[in-house]
Amino acid sequence: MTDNTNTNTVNAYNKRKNKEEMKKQIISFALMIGLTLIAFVVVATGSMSKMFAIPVLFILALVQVAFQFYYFMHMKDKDHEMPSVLIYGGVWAAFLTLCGLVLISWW
Amino acid sequence: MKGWMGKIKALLVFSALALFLTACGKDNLTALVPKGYGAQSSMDLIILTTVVMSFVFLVVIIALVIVLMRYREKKGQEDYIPKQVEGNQALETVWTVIPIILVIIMAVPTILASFDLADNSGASKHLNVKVTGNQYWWHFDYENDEFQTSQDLYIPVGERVYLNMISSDVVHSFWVPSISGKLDVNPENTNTLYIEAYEEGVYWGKCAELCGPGHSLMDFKVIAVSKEEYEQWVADMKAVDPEEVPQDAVAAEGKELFEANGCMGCHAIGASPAQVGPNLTNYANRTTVAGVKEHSKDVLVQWILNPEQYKPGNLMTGKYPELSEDEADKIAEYLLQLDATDITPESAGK
Amino acid sequence: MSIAATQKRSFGAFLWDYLTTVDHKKIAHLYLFGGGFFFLLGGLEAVVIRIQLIKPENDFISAGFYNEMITMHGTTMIFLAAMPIIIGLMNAAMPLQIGARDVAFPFLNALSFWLFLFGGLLLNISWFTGAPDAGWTSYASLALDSPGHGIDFYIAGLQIAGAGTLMGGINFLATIVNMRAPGMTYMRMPLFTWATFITSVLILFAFPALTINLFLLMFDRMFGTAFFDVALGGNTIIYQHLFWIFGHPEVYILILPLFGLFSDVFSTFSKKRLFGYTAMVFATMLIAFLGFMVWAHHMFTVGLGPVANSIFAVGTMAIAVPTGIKIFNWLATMWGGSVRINTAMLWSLGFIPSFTIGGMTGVMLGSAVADYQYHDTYFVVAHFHYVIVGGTVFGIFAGLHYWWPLMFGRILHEGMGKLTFWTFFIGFHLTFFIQHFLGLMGMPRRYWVFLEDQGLDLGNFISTIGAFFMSFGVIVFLINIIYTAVKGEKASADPWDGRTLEWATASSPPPYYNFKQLPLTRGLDPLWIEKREGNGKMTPAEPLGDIHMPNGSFTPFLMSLGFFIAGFGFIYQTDNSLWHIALFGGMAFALGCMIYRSIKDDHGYYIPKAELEREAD
Amino acid sequence: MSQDHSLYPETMPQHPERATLEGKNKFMGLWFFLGGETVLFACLFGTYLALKDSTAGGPSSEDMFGLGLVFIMTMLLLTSSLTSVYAMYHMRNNEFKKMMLWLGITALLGMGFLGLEIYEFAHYITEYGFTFRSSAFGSAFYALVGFHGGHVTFGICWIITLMIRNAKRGLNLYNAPKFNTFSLYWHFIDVIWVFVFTVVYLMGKVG
Ligand code: HEA
Ligand code: HEA
Ligand code: HEC
Ligand code: CUA
Ligand SMILES: [Cu+2]
Repeated sequence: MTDNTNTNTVNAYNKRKNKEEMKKQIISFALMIGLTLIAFVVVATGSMSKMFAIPVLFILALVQVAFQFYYFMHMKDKDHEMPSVLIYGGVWAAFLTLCGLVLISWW
Repeated sequence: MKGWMGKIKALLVFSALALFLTACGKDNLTALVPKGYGAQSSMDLIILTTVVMSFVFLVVIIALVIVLMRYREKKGQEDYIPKQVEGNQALETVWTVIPIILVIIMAVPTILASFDLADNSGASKHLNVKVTGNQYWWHFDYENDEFQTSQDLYIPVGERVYLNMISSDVVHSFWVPSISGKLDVNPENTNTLYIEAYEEGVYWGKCAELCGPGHSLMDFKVIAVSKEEYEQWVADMKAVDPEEVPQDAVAAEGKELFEANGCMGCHAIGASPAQVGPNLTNYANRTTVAGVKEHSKDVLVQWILNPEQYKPGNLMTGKYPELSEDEADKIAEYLLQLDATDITPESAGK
Repeated sequence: MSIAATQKRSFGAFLWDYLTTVDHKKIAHLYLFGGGFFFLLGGLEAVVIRIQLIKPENDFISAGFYNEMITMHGTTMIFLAAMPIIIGLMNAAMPLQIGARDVAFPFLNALSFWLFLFGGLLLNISWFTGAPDAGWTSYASLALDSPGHGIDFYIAGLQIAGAGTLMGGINFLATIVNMRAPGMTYMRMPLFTWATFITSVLILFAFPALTINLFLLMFDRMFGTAFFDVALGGNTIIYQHLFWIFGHPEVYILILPLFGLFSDVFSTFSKKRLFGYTAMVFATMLIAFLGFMVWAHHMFTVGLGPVANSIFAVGTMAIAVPTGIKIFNWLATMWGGSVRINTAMLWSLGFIPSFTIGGMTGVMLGSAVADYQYHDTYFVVAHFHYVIVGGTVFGIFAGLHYWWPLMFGRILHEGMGKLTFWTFFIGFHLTFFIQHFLGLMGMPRRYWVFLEDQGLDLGNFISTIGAFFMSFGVIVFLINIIYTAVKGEKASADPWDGRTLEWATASSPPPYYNFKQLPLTRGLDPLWIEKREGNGKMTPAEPLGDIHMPNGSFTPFLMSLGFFIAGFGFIYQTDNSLWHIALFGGMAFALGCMIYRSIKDDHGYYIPKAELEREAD
Repeated sequence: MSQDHSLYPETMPQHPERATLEGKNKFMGLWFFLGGETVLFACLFGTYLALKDSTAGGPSSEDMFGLGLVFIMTMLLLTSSLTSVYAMYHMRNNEFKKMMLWLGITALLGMGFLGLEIYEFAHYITEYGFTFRSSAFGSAFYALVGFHGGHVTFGICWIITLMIRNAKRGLNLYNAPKFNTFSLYWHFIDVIWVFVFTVVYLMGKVG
């Protein structure tokens, strides 16, 4: 195969679609940054009790990760059924592992 | 005719009995003849699950036999095409629901029993013994009474005894099949197991977690004696004076050799926190050397000369000066006079 | 690529062909022979174990050596024999069953194999310097305590072989998702393919736990970390959890593929559609799903507390339900059928009662309080050999007889096959049935010797005799293979009146491109449908055209060799820092191969249409 | 399946990364791999959570961790996630040069992150004598965070190799899947980092 710098085109419809998509992604990025800020502020100011802060931090992380998966990694798109199935499978196995190690390893 | 038949019958009954007995294994070792609380709980569940599962097995076997008898390809009909059945809702429901019911029947008693056996709330009201698992031997520390034994655990019959178990090195597992199921002895935490023997007796215990080359030789004994005998035993054990020099001249020399050769560095006689090696306070009352060998002077001498020949990988080999046969003999003599008490395995109703 | 052509080629060319192949059918051969070799080795180790236990206080082998023997037996059998043979069968049949020309990543497929082989060799080289001796589970406290390098070999060997397995799993998943032939919907896939799919998911989620666990152990042993060092706050129970989070799914990795295979065999030889296909698929999924939630049943005696024990007991017992659905559906498949009993079918029929007994004892073990008695005794040994030998090994034998024509173009000798079956079957029950009682009578497992006069003599003796019967059966099977290779009956493309696509190729073994034109699937059991409707062969789903094929490559071999060398470096760098040369050299070499592979374009090649037309006759 | 012989089509399809069978396979394969990675990291997180209080008398998380540095690291990595989204955006629009530019920025941000992480580790070691041998907590901390760092390192090497290799030949259906798999991998690393900073640093600070 020859190395060529290619000159082929993308049709206008797709271009528009990609642009819209990109807009959404910038919004989700902004939200992610916001969530991160909240999390850091919660901890830095010590404004929450430990009992309360830990679940809040955790939820913030989960939401942020959902943005990553669904928008940045396009898991919301169609054709992503199998990836979703396996990611959720992995999350499930991960959850069980964590339960095992966190809840029943000690005394 | 009749006599002949009778003899055959008697023989049959006898051999069936013999087979049954050998099939159950050796008394006071086998889990199949429970003689304690935990073993009984387990046995109840073993029987329940065996019955349920045997029923399942029977159903499967009957179906299989019918298939093999009725649906074999017939000669001359190799081209026969059976009806292509997709499935059958009703049947499939039956063999989903019935197993679910059977599982519930087995699960509920299991849950009840596991909570029962884990209930340590009575610990403070009963005898507590600290158990330490060591590479290839067991140490028992009677916490309330501040004296120790190794290899032989004396308990009062018919009473709960709480064992607080920890390992000094790798994971071991404490198992006395005829009186209780096993519980691991971990290095990082104390596990509590309560045991209760229904009958007096000497019960064999075994280590049930691979712990190195000596794993198969890490046996111990639980000796259940009557309450009075137990109290006597405690009193005797507490009264031991480790400094006491034996009357017998040979044994007295043995004591000196025992001290001179650094045995004391690892082996305590009398109450002592030191526990690099087994506590030898009531050594004369043991029935085995190192938990597995015949308790005779010959064996003991051989052990002292070269423990490796009896227990590969044990942690005593090579840790003390080489001894002559004569010296070993004297030490053995001394050890065999360490009869701290009259309560021995023989007292356990045997 | 007719057989005659193969025979004419020189041995060198033949060898080079296999060293560089990326064809799933040849990789299947490699897996079978690699795995088969390790099976013999593991079997030999088993026989040594049984000889040591033939009488009380036997001193046939020493205590330390005995521990090495059981460790290597368990590790070899599970990781180097059973799994690779299963993966070999998957490679041989799965792509054909979905009507594909190869797997999704042929290069990776070859890499998986070589990693397995080199990992296995690395592990077995430890025999010369001191093998691992902490059991196949290699629990942390003992594994840290173990002197010498045995455990290090275990870690390095399994790490390399495990990486190969993980890649294999991903490869099969992508293949099944993306490469099914037209019309082959998920719910038309043969059960063996389904089982491959679900097993691959299990591999994907289970092996990472092993990888991490081995890493932690490796760091503790080689670099002085403190994950399991109690003095510095470490916790050895973490090891046990991670091991079984991997280990329990692993045992389903060992059985589910064979469940799939039995489904295919039963329906083929009963000439009947599989009974309750949908239920079978969902039962397989359910087993896999539940399989992740029961790991602590191996830890009932660890002292996790009654809540954990109860939850895991119930979860464990629940697995009986989907497995039962399978057993009964198989019986119903045969019910009303026209059951032909040949060797493949004999192994499958023998599997039903044997595995049911194993499952029976499994459920009994699941009853936590009863397990306080069973745990770590010969009862457990009996249980798992009943499911593993009675399920996995019987399944492998069934699969070999069933697919031998597909893989090698010849039919295994029936008479010898039956002799193997009967001696192995009898020997198997003789060996392992009595062990249930031995366990309950007070014989813990991993015991180098049992003592005299404890009522254990007779049972152990019988058990050893059984092992000899099994050995006899295996040796007859070896003779059968040689006999068949020399003058076995040649097989047609469809020797069993098959139902699925692997029998719909042009010949046995299939041509290297599998299907000249991808077949069009019109329902479950596609080939059967076409045969019943009088077509006799598959309708093509595409016009005849050029076929795109991947190029062979020697890189997988070299890359695995790099890791193999690095493995030695890892093991011995604690002794002498010169070994860092091997460590970094091997790594750099492997990485170099990886980079070479990724920057060198490899677009494969095309088999021109004209050539395909020529080959038609 | 072999419908498309040409890797250089006239019009770029909407999803160049998944237009060929090869591409589809790579795409699926990488997603599945990430499913496995989830479990891999879960094991490390579990180990960390189990051992985080086992300091064996050494320094604890509250003693050492500072939020400022971690915040900067987080921002770098999150931003690099966005830049790789940009790169994929330009890939879909068939703007090869721009794609390369944004990938380059992604790699730079990744290196920045890595540099700070190395600085952080060095700080703990020199200031507190806190190494992976200090305690079980130390081992677990370095294992988890280090494993993530290792993934970042691998990602950077990967993208640099890809960029150099393809610098002169533009976008086509053969290399588009490769860029896309990298981008997915990179997002995943970011996902893991979100949990690292939450579980290790923030929760470690909270107590
Ligand atoms: C192929 C491998 C394989 C398979 C399939 C299984 C299947 C099962 N296993 Fe087994 N197991 C092992 C391999 C396997 N196991 C290994 C290797 C070990 C030891 C590891 C070690 O320590 O070294 C082990 C250990 C082991 C233990 C730990 C024992 C201990 O160490 O103390 C337990 C405990 O619960 C257990 C349970 C089960 C159960 C419930 C099943 C179930 O899946 C069985 C289900 C099947 C049936 C039940 C039969 C058919 C069903 C019916 C006919 C329906 C009706 C049934 C009912 C109503 C109940 N297994
Ligand atoms: C796939 C898994 C698998 C398979 C197939 C087997 C097969 C066999 N196993 Fe295995 N076994 C395990 C997995 C397996 N085992 C595991 C995981 C353990 C636990 C290890 C541990 O505790 O850590 C174990 C432990 C174990 C023990 C317990 C050891 C102990 O706890 O002390 C015993 C004892 O009887 C045993 C026996 C056997 C026998 C007799 C066979 C037979 O079925 C073998 C039959 C095969 C043959 C007999 C091969 C014959 C070959 C020849 C004769 C060679 C000819 C050679 C040439 C011509 C070159 N096994
Ligand atoms: C390094 C410490 C060490 C030293 C020194 C040592 N032993 Fe031991 N000894 C042990 C250990 C450990 C065992 C338990 C071995 C086993 O069963 O695995 C043991 C076991 C024994 C036993 C068997 C105990 C039993 O329970 O039946 C006897 C008797 C014995 N030692 C005597 C001696 C004598 C006599 C000496 C001195 C000449 C000696 N030991 C020196 C560590 C030591
Ligand atoms: Cu202690 Cu085995
Ligand atoms: Cu299990």
